[in-house]
Amino acid sequence: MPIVHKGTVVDNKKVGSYFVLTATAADMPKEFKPGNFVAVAIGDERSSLILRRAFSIYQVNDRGVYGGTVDIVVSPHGPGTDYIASLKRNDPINLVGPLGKPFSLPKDPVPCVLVGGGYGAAPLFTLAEALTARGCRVDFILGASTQEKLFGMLEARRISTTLSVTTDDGTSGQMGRVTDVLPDVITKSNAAVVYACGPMQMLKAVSEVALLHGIVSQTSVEESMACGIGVCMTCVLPVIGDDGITRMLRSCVDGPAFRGDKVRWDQVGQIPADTWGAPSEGTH
Amino acid sequence: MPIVHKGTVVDNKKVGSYFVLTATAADMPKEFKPGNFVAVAIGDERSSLILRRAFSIYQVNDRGVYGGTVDIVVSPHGPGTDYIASLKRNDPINLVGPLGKPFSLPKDPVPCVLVGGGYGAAPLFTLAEALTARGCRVDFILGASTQEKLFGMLEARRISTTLSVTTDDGTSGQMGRVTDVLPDVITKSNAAVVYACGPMQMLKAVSEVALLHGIVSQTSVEESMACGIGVCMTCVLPVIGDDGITRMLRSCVDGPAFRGDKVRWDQVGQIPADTWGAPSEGTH
Amino acid sequence: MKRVPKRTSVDMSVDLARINLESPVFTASGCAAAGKELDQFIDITSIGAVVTKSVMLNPRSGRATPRMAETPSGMLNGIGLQGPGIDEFIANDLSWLSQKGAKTIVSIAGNNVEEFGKVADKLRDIPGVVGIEVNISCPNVENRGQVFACNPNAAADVINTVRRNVSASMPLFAKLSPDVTDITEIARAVVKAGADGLSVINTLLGMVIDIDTLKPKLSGKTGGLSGPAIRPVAIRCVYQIRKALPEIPIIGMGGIRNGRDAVEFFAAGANAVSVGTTVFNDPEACVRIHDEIAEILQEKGLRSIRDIVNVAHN
Amino acid sequence: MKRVPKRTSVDMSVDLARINLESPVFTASGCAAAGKELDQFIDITSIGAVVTKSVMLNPRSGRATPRMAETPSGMLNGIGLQGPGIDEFIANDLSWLSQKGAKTIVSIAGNNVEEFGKVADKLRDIPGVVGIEVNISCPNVENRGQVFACNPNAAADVINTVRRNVSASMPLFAKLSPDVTDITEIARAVVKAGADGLSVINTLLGMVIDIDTLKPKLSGKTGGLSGPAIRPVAIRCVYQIRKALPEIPIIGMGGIRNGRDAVEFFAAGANAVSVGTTVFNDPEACVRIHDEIAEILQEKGLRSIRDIVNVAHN
Ligand SMILES: Cc1cc2nc3c(=O)[nH]c(=O)nc-3n(C[C@H](O)[C@H](O)[C@H](O)COP(=O)(O)OP(=O)(O)OC[C@H]3O[C@@H](n4cnc5c(N)ncnc54)[C@H](O)[C@@H]3O)c2cc1C
Ligand SMILES: Cc1cc2nc3c(=O)[nH]c(=O)nc-3n(C[C@H](O)[C@H](O)[C@H](O)COP(=O)(O)OP(=O)(O)OC[C@H]3O[C@@H](n4cnc5c(N)ncnc54)[C@H](O)[C@@H]3O)c2cc1C
Ligand SMILES: Cc1cc2nc3c(=O)[nH]c(=O)nc-3n(C[C@H](O)[C@H](O)[C@H](O)COP(=O)(O)O)c2cc1C
Ligand SMILES: Cc1cc2nc3c(=O)[nH]c(=O)nc-3n(C[C@H](O)[C@H](O)[C@H](O)COP(=O)(O)O)c2cc1C
Ligand code: FES
Ligand code: FES
Repeated sequence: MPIVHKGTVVDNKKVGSYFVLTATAADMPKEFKPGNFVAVAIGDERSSLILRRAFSIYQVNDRGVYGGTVDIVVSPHGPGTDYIASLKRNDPINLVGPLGKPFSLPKDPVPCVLVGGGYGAAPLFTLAEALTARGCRVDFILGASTQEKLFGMLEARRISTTLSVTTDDGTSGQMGRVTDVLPDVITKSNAAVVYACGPMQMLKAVSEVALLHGIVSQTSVEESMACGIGVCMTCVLPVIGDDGITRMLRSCVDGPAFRGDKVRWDQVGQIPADTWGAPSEGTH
Repeated sequence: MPIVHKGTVVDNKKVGSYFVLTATAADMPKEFKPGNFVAVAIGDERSSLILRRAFSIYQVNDRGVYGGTVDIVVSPHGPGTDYIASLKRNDPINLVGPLGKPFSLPKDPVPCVLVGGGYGAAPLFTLAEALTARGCRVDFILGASTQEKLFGMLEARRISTTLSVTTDDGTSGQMGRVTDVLPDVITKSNAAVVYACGPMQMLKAVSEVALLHGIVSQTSVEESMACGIGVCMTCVLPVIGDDGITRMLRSCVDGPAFRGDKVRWDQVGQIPADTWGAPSEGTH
Repeated sequence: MKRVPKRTSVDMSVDLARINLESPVFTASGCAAAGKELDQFIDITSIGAVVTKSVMLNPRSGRATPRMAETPSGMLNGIGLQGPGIDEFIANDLSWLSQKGAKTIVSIAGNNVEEFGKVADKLRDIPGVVGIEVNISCPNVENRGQVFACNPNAAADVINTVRRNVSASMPLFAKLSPDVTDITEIARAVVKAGADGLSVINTLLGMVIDIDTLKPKLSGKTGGLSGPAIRPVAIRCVYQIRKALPEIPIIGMGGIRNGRDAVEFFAAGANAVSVGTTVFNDPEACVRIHDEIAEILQEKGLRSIRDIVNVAHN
Repeated sequence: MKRVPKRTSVDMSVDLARINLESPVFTASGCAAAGKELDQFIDITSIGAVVTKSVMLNPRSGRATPRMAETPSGMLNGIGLQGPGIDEFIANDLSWLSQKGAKTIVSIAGNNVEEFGKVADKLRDIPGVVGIEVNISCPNVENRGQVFACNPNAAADVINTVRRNVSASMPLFAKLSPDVTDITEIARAVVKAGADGLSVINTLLGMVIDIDTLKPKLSGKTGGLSGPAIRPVAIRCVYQIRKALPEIPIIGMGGIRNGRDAVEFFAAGANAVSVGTTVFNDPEACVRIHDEIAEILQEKGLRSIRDIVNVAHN
């Protein structure tokens, strides 16, 4: 069960373009599953920013001197993320979590490819551990626009069978997109599942590649969220259910991980006409 | 001329119930006169508190390693003052100043009594220096509800001929009010002017005592301010002009120091019926 | 681990249009779904009532995203009343709530007057439903999308119809929009039409322009402004309505962030309060605010929440 | 030391109801007095125009204190139009402004329709006055204190009367209140009555209860809500009016804190902007915001402020 953690910043260090922030969060490690996220409050009651910001959980630790802690990877680019990046050791931090449905893990020890775009890599390392623990082979692909925005290369190399890297500008690894190398990695590793987290365009492209290869994809989406706990309905996207019907699902509680072939990528941001309850003449 | 200072906190230390905060403020020392105040912003653009808070200038220093600095004495009791009390060395602080009309100084080297209630003592020390420099004898009275809320006892003793202290609860000095000892100090020092800063009730009582003794009083008032620079008209109180007409004057630019006998103390918070432009039937 | 109110010697119970509730703090419609998600953080049966997301006759997909924009001390939303429709709502959400033992105020909406009646009719004899909040701040598709709550006749029509479709004993709250020249005029009209109480206020119509695209940020262009930013407007509306209608039960809402804010509402004339946007910031807010109100009353030496209602008018 | 706009290659000049101004950023009435105090911080002649505090026929003491309360991302004020009266205003304030070379838009107010006319009449042939803003968001003492701006006929009456009392070439801006059911109805009425442009918006009616006394905090009980909190409402009003009246010059205001906020107003349809409450936070705000707008335009590769006006409608 998620709870409200009135924690403290243990550490906040710059790593490339990002900040890796460690905060105390008592029981989070026990409750955590790979793919969960936390929602961080931006300041106290004096703050004019009242909505929390969502961050994938990068790591949890329950053996440290601080009791349970949680790590997130923050890309500063707006008022909320800039604030979090500015936090210092011992500053108070309020976070709610763990939130969201975790990644689904395969029942059998099948090979898996993990694809992370930018800070989208963050949730994949604990996932890799869980998969490895089940005997799955793990291959990693990390991509970003430029070298500074790659996250976790060393760690990915350590915990995976192979690591492939792409950057849009060629400053690290192969110049290009993750989907340029994905087919090859799937083929070589004989992957049965692709896990992906990153920008929506990337997730869409990854799902298409997975579909072409006839394998399952799990994509962790990023939709603008107001509450993060399922009560506001701002974070929806069109997803096809097991009954074949498209519904506007909440990415915070029905996701953020969805099966790639179930998300109607071309119509994210829209209401497909055949969506359950879609507007018909004169009713919306 | 007042300017906007984007400064830094040099120091912020607890003194009794108060915090004495030192901030960099380049040219403030050159512009400063005793009785001026500064208006401090509460946080940055993320803050939901958009109005500045006013603080008497306690000290200025232009010889320090930080260039010009200014000291204020803060009594934390609300969102804005709590924020300022929480500031730490090197935190940014934005202040506008010096603001307000300074205290009027006597032309001749006459004895003066300085009465400070609580943090109201803050502007009196630089005033005492200026008076002493003109050859005035200075006697100090400090009062507060309790010992912790007395400010500047040691300093007052050092720079004055006599220091009298009162507290409501008798935890320091004489139990009672500043006006219990004021008549005696006036008489003994043969004072020609009383300067006072503190709660409105105290200022009223001090003016009355001064009036009884036929001497001048200068009172530095504290009215709720939205702008501090004279443009909003929130900080007004009824003051009798040289022409005998009562007007609603702005305490931020026409004050904060007013002649005690000119302020209509009983009607602060009201519009006396004979005020210039006061509502008459059917016009307000 | 679920937060419940602290014990207090202050009597926090309220009597609101024939309903007796243990706490004066409710959720706000659309900010707590149907209570299930919040029940992870607070014991949903320990708050005054769960006011559910406005439900319509048929399932609704809601609007395209983006559906929200953050604003200074507030937010803009344009969800478009996404929901399962009244039948599925009764089958799933209400049955869960009643099984839990929660007190539920069901918020209903409609595209036209008739639809409001149909939705209300379905709610007869459903256990756990202690009241109905009629969200008239939605557009009337039969009248060029004019919002019911912005016209006294349209507002009264809706309340009249709902009244005729529910049992006489079912408490009805009309939820008013602040986007009118004279909110007391609408208040009087709906009370005359049969509302037992008023919910004050719904969101203010607002817009945010996306600085990158230079187009309205929400897919629906305009949206509803909520959060602490609007509190002074909400307090003013409650105060005005209380003055115009000294006896009508009022559920106050709009920007309540803590117990002090809630106390402002009670003093202005509210008999109970709903907490909306703040729940997004603090999922425990309804219980925390209950506790904070009790503390403030205690500090003031008051024994009952009812001692503070309307005091700003004296 | 006084701040002046930075040099920029962007054309920041605007043409507003026959006035040509070098900057689209003005002060807001009541938030800059008559410019003198701000001239310590910024060169008052370097901004688009100084919009002065609403002046009435006779001297006014204004309301008793407290006159303000801080609110989340905003403030409530109830000053009660304290001022020297039109004669003293002309003799002192306007003569100072014109001697400085500032462009002045004089805001006027009245207790009844006739008084508006008298005040306007006094402003004939005063140097430096480039326009008159008619503050119709004040109560009509002859009609139970109903605010002129809340009724299309009363609003039109005022504008009509003012129009007849000024030269035909004097640009008139009617300042509208957001506290109405349909702001476009009022906008149309005042334009028909002779307004050359619209100032959008005045404050929202609000109230704050003092938590200690449990009474309204302002001596006037209600007051006007301003600041960033109301920006989404202001943007919506500007957008709606622009849509209804594609050609009318609009001065947009309400919660502008930085250049991005101002750009939202231009995109929604404003031709110029006024900065009010933010000046209390930053006395240099008008110049700073001018600079920030120019920077944003430059980043977007735009050459003129006029290129961004209305773009949210395309
Ligand atoms: C499940 C999930 C996991 C995420 N993980 C990470 C992560 O590990 N590292 C990281 O740097 N970022 C992550 N993000 C994105 C991060 O939440 C946004 O970048 C952040 O909310 C933007 O806040 P801002 O104030 O800096 O920017 P602004 O764009 O100014 O935000 C304005 C408002 O929009 C909302 N918003 C804007 N963009 C997003 C978004 N992409 N997702 C959710 N809300 C948004 C914010 O909550 C805020 O209310 C994640 C988002 C989601 C949904
Ligand atoms: C000329 C002057 C000099 C002052 N000097 C000092 C000083 O040396 N030390 C000190 O501790 N305090 C001083 N004050 C008082 C200080 O400004 C207030 O205590 C402070 O503004 C309260 O802010 P808050 O957020 O903590 O409290 P709140 O009461 O929550 O403030 C709410 C709002 O009211 C305004 N406000 C409330 N009380 C006052 C007040 N008394 N004066 C001005 N604005 C007010 C604030 O600006 C704010 O907008 C001085 C005030 C004035 C006018
Ligand atoms: C995301 C969101 C969805 C809402 N949905 C509804 C709704 O379905 N029905 C309704 O009557 N009010 C709805 N509201 C309005 C709230 O119930 C409440 O009246 C308003 O937000 C003011 O309260 P607050 O400032 O505490 O949020 C919604 C508000 C928000 C923020
Ligand atoms: C203290 C104060 C006084 C004001 N006085 C006037 C006034 O005299 N005439 C007027 O038309 N508007 C007046 N206003 C309204 C502003 O001009 C402006 O329309 C409103 O505050 C919204 O802009 P802002 O959010 O930038 O302040 C006043 C606003 C404030 C805060
Ligand atoms: S963010 Fe509120 S429902 Fe998903
Ligand atoms: S505080 Fe604004 S005029 Fe004095």
